[in-house]
Amino acid sequence: MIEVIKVAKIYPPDINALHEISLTVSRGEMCFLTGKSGAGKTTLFKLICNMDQATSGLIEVDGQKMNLLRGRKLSQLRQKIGVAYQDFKLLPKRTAAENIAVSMEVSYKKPQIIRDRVCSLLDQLGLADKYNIPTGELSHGEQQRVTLARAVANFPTLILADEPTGNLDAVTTKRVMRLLSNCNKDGATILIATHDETIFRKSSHRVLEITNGRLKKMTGVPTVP
Amino acid sequence: MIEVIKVAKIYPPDINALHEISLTVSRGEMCFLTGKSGAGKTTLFKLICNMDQATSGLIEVDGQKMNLLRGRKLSQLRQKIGVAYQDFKLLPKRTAAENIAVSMEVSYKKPQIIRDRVCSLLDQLGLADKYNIPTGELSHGEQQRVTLARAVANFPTLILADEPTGNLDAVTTKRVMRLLSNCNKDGATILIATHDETIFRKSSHRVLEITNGRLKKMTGVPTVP
Amino acid sequence: MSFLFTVLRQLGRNLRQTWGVQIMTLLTVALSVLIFSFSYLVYTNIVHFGDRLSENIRLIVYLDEEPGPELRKQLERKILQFDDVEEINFVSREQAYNRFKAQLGENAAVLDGMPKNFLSPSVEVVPLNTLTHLNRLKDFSDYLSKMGGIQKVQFGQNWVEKFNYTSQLITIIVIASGALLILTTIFIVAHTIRLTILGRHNELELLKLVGATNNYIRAPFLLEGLLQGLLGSSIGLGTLYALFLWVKIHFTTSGFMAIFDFTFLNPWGTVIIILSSILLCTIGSWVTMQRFVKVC
Amino acid sequence: MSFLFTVLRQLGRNLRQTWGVQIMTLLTVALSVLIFSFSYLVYTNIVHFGDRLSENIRLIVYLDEEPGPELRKQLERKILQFDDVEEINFVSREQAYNRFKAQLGENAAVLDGMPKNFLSPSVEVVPLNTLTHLNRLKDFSDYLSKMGGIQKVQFGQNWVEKFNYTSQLITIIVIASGALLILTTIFIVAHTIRLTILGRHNELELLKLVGATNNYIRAPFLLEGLLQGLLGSSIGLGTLYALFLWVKIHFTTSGFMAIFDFTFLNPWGTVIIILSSILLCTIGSWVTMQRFVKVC
Ligand SMILES: Nc1ncnc2c1ncn2[C@@H]1O[C@H](COP(=O)(O)OP(=O)(O)OP(=O)(O)O)[C@@H](O)[C@H]1O
Ligand SMILES: Nc1ncnc2c1ncn2[C@@H]1O[C@H](COP(=O)(O)OP(=O)(O)OP(=O)(O)O)[C@@H](O)[C@H]1O
Ligand SMILES: [Mg+2]
Ligand SMILES: [Mg+2]
Repeated sequence: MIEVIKVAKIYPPDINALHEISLTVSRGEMCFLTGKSGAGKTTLFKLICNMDQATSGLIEVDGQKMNLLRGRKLSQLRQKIGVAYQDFKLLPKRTAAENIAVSMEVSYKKPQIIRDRVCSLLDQLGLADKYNIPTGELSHGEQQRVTLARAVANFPTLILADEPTGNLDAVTTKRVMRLLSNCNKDGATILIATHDETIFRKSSHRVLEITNGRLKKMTGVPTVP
Repeated sequence: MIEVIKVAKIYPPDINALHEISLTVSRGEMCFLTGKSGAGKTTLFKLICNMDQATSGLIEVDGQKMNLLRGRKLSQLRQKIGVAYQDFKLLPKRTAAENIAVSMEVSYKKPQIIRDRVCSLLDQLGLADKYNIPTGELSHGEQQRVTLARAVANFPTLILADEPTGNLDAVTTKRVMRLLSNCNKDGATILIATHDETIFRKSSHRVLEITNGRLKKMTGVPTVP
Repeated sequence: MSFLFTVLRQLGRNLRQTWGVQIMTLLTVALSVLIFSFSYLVYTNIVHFGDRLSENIRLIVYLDEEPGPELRKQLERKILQFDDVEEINFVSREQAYNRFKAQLGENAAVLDGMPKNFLSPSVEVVPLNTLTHLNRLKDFSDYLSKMGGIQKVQFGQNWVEKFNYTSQLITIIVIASGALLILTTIFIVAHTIRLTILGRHNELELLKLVGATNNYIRAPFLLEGLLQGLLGSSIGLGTLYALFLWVKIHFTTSGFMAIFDFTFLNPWGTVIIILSSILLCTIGSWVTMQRFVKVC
Repeated sequence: MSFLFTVLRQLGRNLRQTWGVQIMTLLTVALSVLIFSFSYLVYTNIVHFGDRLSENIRLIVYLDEEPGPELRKQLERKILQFDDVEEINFVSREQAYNRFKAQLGENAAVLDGMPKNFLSPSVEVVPLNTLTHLNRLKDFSDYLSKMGGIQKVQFGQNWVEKFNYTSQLITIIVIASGALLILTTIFIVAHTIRLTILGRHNELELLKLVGATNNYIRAPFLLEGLLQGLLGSSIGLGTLYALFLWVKIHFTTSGFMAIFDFTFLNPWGTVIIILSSILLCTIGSWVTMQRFVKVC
């Protein structure tokens, strides 16, 4: 699903965020990315979902070279990638439901289908009573869950979750992980960046560690359910 | 230092974020606040630093009634309260140093003193090389640390840290906690809202738990060094 | 179908959410259009007024001899060679004498005993009643005086010259202020739209990241610009019309200004103003959008 | 001292960081001032031009009898009772005859054998050369014709009436467009400043939370508004002056328009425009700031 080949990213003027990273994630795999703060996790995610261009190297997602995609093709690929951003990128004046719906509206889903999906997601994440509340008035942890809901709403084939549980307590974390596991079971490839050891320590999934922009350690083997 | 007496907060239309909470934090104490996501931790902080007004009840900080403060008096009190906001509130186009300096400039500190303090703080938080980088270009964890640095820069007598380690790995978390402990040793009263059990499980400080807007459980006894 | 539906829904949401700024932008557009069309209206009315003032202007060409039918034809042809005219009247010696007598009125007695032919015969040329033609009056007079058999050419020299200068001045003022106003209007409307869109760049960026096509992102904003242009210019023109009616009723009926006979912009002018403000707002939105969309 | 230093430092940072928007706002202010002062300049020049055009206007009061020194004094007194005038000339029968003869020119022969006193004696009244006085010419003439010993009163009836109407029209236009321009300028400048400050409300909020006093927050923004007003109006007026010089050089030297003798705004007008645009920008900033500051 994801092929990262010798990718480097240098932010101007000379901040070397990634040094020639190579990485393969197969279709349907779930895998964790960890590393110190500032190691380069978010940068790698940004390159994979084409928010930013790599300085050198090649990234392929779903068989398509990211640096060559433009226009309609790029939009279509993006609709299949769900990203839960570390800084949320929610629209604070829109309600939680509208924020989640955005990712489904761009692929012209029917309003009825959107409504059902949104309700089901809010329910699974314990936010059923926040349906009609502007996200600007939610607590930080609630916003984080809305972000995740938006990422998975459109049944993407690839989900990138950047620190999805940073502001969540243990109970809520479990709910979030259950949702992600379910998505994984439905066939989505999932990449989770996290500092929270509790969520990957006992799992059987692969864990990648980035240190100072280099892929250093991998524990576990690729597992495809 | 902080007296919270039967404080309730109802967000319009009828979101009952806090139900008649009472709480005392003595001068020089360090204490943790925990609770599920959406329990009301941030709301309590907002009331204490006068970002928002309580619906009923009384809050006193440093002997002054918060709901009566206006103008210059309020500004002076705020200069003595350092808050690390959960959503950071950094100015993304200003450099890390400028962001930290803001809280010292408002009390007309000398430029030289400001520079020294900023350098020392960035150093303690492992951000020495980010002095001149706009905070918009920092990683999330780095932004979180800059926020904390801004909160403690002006030697406040009260520090409110809302989830200061949500995006940080274990090593960096230790650095942050060491900085807060030092501030506490210098006499600052500190209140930390957090989900991360590892940072308060082994400590001897008081831990308050909020559930659904009610103060439910307190472990440990007030400790003043 | 679903595209149209989505665009309209998006538009509805945007308007609902940002109505404050929208109304301010609308007012800006309306005021700009108002000012612009106001100055245009003043211009057309001044031109119109000038036309009426100049209705009495005529060139009088004094001839050496009473012209025979042959000479008359020839003169007419020569005059028409230079410029189209409204009217050509031949005034014989006798007609001139009668007019002079009528002008003297009570003192007509002084003419008693004078021969009836002591005044020269003449041709009255009434030029076409428009500014451009009037501006050439001086040249016309020079041209005529160089023809054969002409004694001298006379016209309200002084008045026409002053009128001429005034109309030149007005033309310069109108061109300068028109250019200035167009520039300002474009700049301010574009700037306002830009600030409004910049205030929503988070939303645009998110839509892009979530996989919206460029058209999906742009269409609602372009529609918004279109609505702004349409409503803004309509409001501006409507206000102008109300003002116009007010002035017309208050001043035309009070007698002394009846001479003015104000006219409003013709329908074409109105349509053109509306269309160009729509175009302007839409282009303003488009250009600003490009900044966001191109970074895809 | 340290307050001033901090405010200036803050101002410097703001300007450095938001120079793009600042320049756009500056341009908006400059263009608004330019348009406004342009129309004002046009107005003053039209008034000036009108004064010059009307220099030759005079009332001619025909008398029944040649007035003796006693009657002259009496007439003068009566005329001055109504209005101040520029000049009063008495024209005797003989002077009138000579003038008429000169006017007839070649045809003067017709007067041979006429008695030199067939024309009436008259008084020429040259009114004060300003618009208000000219507008009362009709009343003046009515007043004079009701005095004893007066045959009739004549003045460039037609021309003066047209001039009158024109000046009334111009006054209406200037008042209407002045009001419109002031309204628009204030609105647009305030709106622009508002959008600019709104775009930075995060910063304002943070400063408040961190314990900045209201003055600490406001001062740099007010200074910014002041600078905007000062620079913007200076640029606008500067551009206007450049335009003015260009027009003056291009048109005055080319002969035919030498009559116009353009004048620029007087120093006081300039100062007043600059001061009021400073005031406007500062108040615009102030009002917008209140929204943020009051929520302390
Ligand atoms: N836009 C940018 N411009 C310049 N430098 C950047 C930019 N974004 C990130 N960096 C730098 O690149 C490095 C890696 O950043 P990245 O955001 O990938 O870290 P991260 O692993 O996500 O950290 P965290 O866990 O704190 O989110 C950091 O040193 C950061 O300062
Ligand atoms: N401005 C607001 N308007 C309306 N409701 C709000 C507002 N801010 C918070 N709330 C609601 O009040 C409750 C408590 O919010 P608060 O931010 O205090 O939670 P928290 O304990 O900080 O949670 P987290 O750990 O997720 O940050 C939540 O249900 C939230 O939706
Ligand atoms: Mg990150
Ligand atoms: Mg919170």
